[in-house]
Amino acid sequence: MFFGAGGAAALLLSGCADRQNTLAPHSSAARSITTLWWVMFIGSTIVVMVVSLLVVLAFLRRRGSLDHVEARGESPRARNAVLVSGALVPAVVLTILFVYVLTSVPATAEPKPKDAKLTIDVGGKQWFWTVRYPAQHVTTANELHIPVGVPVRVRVHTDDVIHSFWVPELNRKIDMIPGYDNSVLLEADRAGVYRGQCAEFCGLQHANMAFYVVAEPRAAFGRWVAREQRPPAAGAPGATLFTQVGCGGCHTIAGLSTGTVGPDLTHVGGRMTLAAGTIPQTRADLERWIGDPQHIKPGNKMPALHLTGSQIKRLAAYLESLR
Amino acid sequence: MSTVVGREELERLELLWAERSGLKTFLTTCDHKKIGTRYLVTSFVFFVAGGVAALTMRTQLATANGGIVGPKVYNELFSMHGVTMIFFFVTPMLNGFGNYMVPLQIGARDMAFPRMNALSYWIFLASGLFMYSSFLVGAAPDDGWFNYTPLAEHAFTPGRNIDFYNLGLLFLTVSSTVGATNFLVTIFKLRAPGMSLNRIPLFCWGIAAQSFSLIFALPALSAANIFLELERRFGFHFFDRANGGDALLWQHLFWIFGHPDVYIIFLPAVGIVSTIVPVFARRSMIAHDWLALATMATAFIGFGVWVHHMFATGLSNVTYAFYSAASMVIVIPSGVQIFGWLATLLKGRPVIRSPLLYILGFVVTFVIGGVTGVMFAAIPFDQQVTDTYFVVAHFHYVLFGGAVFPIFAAIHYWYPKLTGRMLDERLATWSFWTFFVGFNLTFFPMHVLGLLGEPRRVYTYHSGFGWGIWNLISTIGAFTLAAGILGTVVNVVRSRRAGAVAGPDPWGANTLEWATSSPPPEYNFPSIPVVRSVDPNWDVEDRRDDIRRLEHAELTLTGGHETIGTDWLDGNIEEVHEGPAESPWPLLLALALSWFFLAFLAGHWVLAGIGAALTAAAVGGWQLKEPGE
Amino acid sequence: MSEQLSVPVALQRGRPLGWWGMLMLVATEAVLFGSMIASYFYLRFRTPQWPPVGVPEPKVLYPVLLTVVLVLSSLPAAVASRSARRGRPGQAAWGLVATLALASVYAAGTSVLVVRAWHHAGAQRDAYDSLFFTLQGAHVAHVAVGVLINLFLVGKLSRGRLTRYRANGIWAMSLYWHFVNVLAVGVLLTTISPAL
Amino acid sequence: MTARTQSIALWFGLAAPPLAWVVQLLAGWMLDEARCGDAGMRWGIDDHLWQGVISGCAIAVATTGVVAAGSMLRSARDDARGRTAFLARTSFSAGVVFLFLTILTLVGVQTLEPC
Repeated sequence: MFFGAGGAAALLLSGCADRQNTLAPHSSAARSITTLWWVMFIGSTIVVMVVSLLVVLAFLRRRGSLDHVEARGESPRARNAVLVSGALVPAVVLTILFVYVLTSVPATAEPKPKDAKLTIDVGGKQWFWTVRYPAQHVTTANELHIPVGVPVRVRVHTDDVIHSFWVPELNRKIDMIPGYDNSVLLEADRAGVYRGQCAEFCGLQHANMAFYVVAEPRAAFGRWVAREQRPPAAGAPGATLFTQVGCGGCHTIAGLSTGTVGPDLTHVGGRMTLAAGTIPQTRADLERWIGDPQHIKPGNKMPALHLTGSQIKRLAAYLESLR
Repeated sequence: MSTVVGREELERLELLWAERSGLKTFLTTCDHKKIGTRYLVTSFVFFVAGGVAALTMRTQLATANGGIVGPKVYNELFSMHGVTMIFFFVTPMLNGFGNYMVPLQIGARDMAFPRMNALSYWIFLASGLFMYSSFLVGAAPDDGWFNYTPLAEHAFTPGRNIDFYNLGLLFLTVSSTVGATNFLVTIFKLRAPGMSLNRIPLFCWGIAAQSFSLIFALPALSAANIFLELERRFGFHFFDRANGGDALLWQHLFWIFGHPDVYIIFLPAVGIVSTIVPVFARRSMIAHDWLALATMATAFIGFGVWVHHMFATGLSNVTYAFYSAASMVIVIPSGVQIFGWLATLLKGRPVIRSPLLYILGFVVTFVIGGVTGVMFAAIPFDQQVTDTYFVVAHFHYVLFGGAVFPIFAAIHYWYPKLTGRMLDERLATWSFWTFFVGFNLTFFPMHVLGLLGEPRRVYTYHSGFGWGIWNLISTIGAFTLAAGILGTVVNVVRSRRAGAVAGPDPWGANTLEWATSSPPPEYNFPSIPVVRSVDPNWDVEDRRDDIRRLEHAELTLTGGHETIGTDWLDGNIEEVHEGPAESPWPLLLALALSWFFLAFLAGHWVLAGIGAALTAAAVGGWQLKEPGE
Repeated sequence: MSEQLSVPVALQRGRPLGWWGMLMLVATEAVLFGSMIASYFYLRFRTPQWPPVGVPEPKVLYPVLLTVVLVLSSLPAAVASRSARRGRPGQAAWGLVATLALASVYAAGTSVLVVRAWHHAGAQRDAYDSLFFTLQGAHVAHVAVGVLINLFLVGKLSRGRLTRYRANGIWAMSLYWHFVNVLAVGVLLTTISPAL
Repeated sequence: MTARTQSIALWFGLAAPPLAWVVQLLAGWMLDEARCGDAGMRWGIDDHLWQGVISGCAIAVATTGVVAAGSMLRSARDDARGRTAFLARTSFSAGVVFLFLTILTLVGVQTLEPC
């Protein structure tokens, strides 16, 4: 009875607030998992109902007394009923479920290089994501753009501990383990923004290690790639301050600095969020972040540089200009 | 005891076995009943500690962007919540019931190795304090209870946190292994005459299956802990990819222990359910033989399913097929057990009392946990919802539902035997319903949170995902659950004096512990009972024979701390075993080991060497006093 | 079927409880070493070059000879156990001393080999070395514990009578000893496997 | 069946099916791990064939175990305390479950693709 109520609530929710909702699939792979879920959910509800009914029946039986023993020894008929209902029926049901599961595994299996038109390398670092498009020579962070309806092979690796790349609405999660080149297929069947989050505990800021997958029509994707390939204008006002204050030691901006401790900032202005989905892309948040990153994301590797108000404002303006 | 011979035998037994109360006896006793009670009390204290950690986390997560504790403290809280509940509460609590009840249920006077029994307790206490002392130095384990590498390596967790974890678990493993050995030898060698294999009580089958799993699962954890400690402290390489190691080696070694461990937690609880159901159904257990088989089969298959914890690591699908099939088939033994209990209740005349309430709550809760367990055997669905709150919901339904419900049933069922007093039924019923509602309010919403994509082990979350409402309900549920538990604690404390006098057999039960007084004397049975069925206490004429045997001084074993040894298959008498009464060596050995582990943790190798020498000396001292023959 | 239970029936002696307890310890240690040896082969399958480049093949001759010596020590251990059970303290003592001697030879020889290998290149270089030293170190530790138990039993025998309790002790020790020897063969085959 | 062969049949019936499954699991997993690992040993024999051989043997051994336990079901009525009948019943039931498990594993392993 509890299960039914919960299920109904989940149904209700599959419609709205579908930010990371496994019940609102937007790809064939995610749909096959959601279908598998609903099949198993219905079967489970039946089993729970049957057992709950039997428990209620036990409640309603005529009560015995503690000083009288009803019956001793085995009751062969009841024992056979137990073996049939407890072993035979589950065995049959499980065999059917197992075969159904086996047929649904290929839909979410790791893609072969040949069956994807676009490959993206996503790297996990303690507590953000490096994103590289090898064929297009594009390097960015915390955001993936993919063309709608095109099978994209996301190759994952980690530069430190185990993370897990997971976009609930597009496909299953895949762990990023040192020495294993795992990959997962993303193929969004309609344009939209899909949020993903690290799903393997990876330390202090595991909770703030999110990323976005922007599925857009082919033309828009092409424009995005072109924009990402264009190096930023040299000699912009904040650039010297950027290197002078030491940001260049950790961050890469094409043509200006080559630091790799932090994410690539070449086109940080064009990203939807900052600090791996922790804060939105607004001037105020960017200034707050540059001023005291440890307050927003305690334990992350970016120190507070004790800059003056004006330095922070000039840096923020410069970074926002890097579209 | 009308006859003179009977009274003399009792006085002689009293003289041989009675223990004065006092500090000396407290520190040196090897009586399985005193040690069992201590296990129960100490592990309940750890339960409260783990519960406080849980309530803090639930309060933090009640709303989005909760800021009560920072990430460092939160990571320590959830790691220690897991370690405490699994290693220091549920297994020791079930061992506490096992320690107290196994010798009584098989008609023995004590465990096979009484001093090792005391050693198990002292090392359990010492390792618990060792692990919790990490909080004092602000370095509690903070990489989760399964502590994956490379995060757990020195490079990413440089403090002493994980050394506390490794050494604390190695320390506790000594206690668990010694305890498991003790249980197995006791159950298979010290049964009452006539108790052949098919007449072993189902609770003892649960403890035997648990001990079998402990013996064969713990060493995998010890190997992992030894490797990780060598890697962290001395620069060895086992898990780091750059030097020929492999991060998944830790996951394999850990989960080869990890999954059998969850059956180690579940099987004695199943034994408790199989003990309580026949008593309150007023009928022998239906399909008793198959329930005993189901307990052992669950333990055995439990060793072949561990990779279902690693479905998302990108291994070969053929490998996953092996473990997915085994994870599906392990449902069959549980299915037989559930329908066995239900059939027994439906064929009998149930008497609804507080122990049975918790059992019925267990059945409903465990079935929900069981069906979600089957879902995790389905590879693609597991890859979608593993490491989310859906798995948190699942394992609380099968571990809290599967073990803590039976533990509370056992508290209500065996309290009269331990204290001689009855618990207050009205308060117990109120506590149960608060407990049951609180449990479901806490953990059922987590299914929805998992489906809505909330990863586990996040110290905070943003608003806008639809997670807020379910987290709030879960937190309210957590406090309701705590209230239910508090109700039972009040009941237990108050009934020590206020409870009605229970007498030897308030429930009219079928197992041997109800054939002696409550609480039983140190020698348990005036004369060793002779068993001729699987429900010995319902064989009234046999129990009268026991009294007649006492009056003829047969099987009263008044030659010392003696108990009967029988062959493991048919229960024919083999020999009389002489056991030690009191001994200081268990405590001294535990202290020596504590010295060794603390020195090792602190890195004082010379002190650690001395500790090792002291341990060897204590083992030597253990053997000095030999039973005169 | 009323079974007639003669009480107390003639006591047939099964194995002592201590022997069953030792069997459990042997099972636990077997799984511990099994896990370590499985880890050795697991990592070996995962790396193409085993042993890694620049690491010499493991020496075979001396380890094999030493293991043969240790395996031979099972004979006097068995003799000690049987004669202890038959109540002949003299033979039991000699059996224990012979076991002790052979074990000491093995322990000394292996320790020298391990220490020399350590100086050559420590365990910190690669997983291959780490596994080698962990396996060898753990096994030599188990042999040392066996030697200590032996010394303790010989000390007891020399001072007092051969009571049934002490006979059981020797019986349980011989079980542990046979296990340590089986372990020696397992560890040997694992550590020299790259050279086979 | 003499008492001696009865006892052998009983213990074989109890031990064979579980051990057959353990061997199937370990051998099959090691084969797959070796084949997919970096040091993937290529023997040139198709994997489904090797897995089929391993699983086939396991199923055969498990079946003989179930038959042995089954043969003991009827003839184990005589002992007073019912211990032998208990062992026969439980060995047979366990054997059937483990046989089912080895078959299910074979189905799974043959259906899915390695690496």
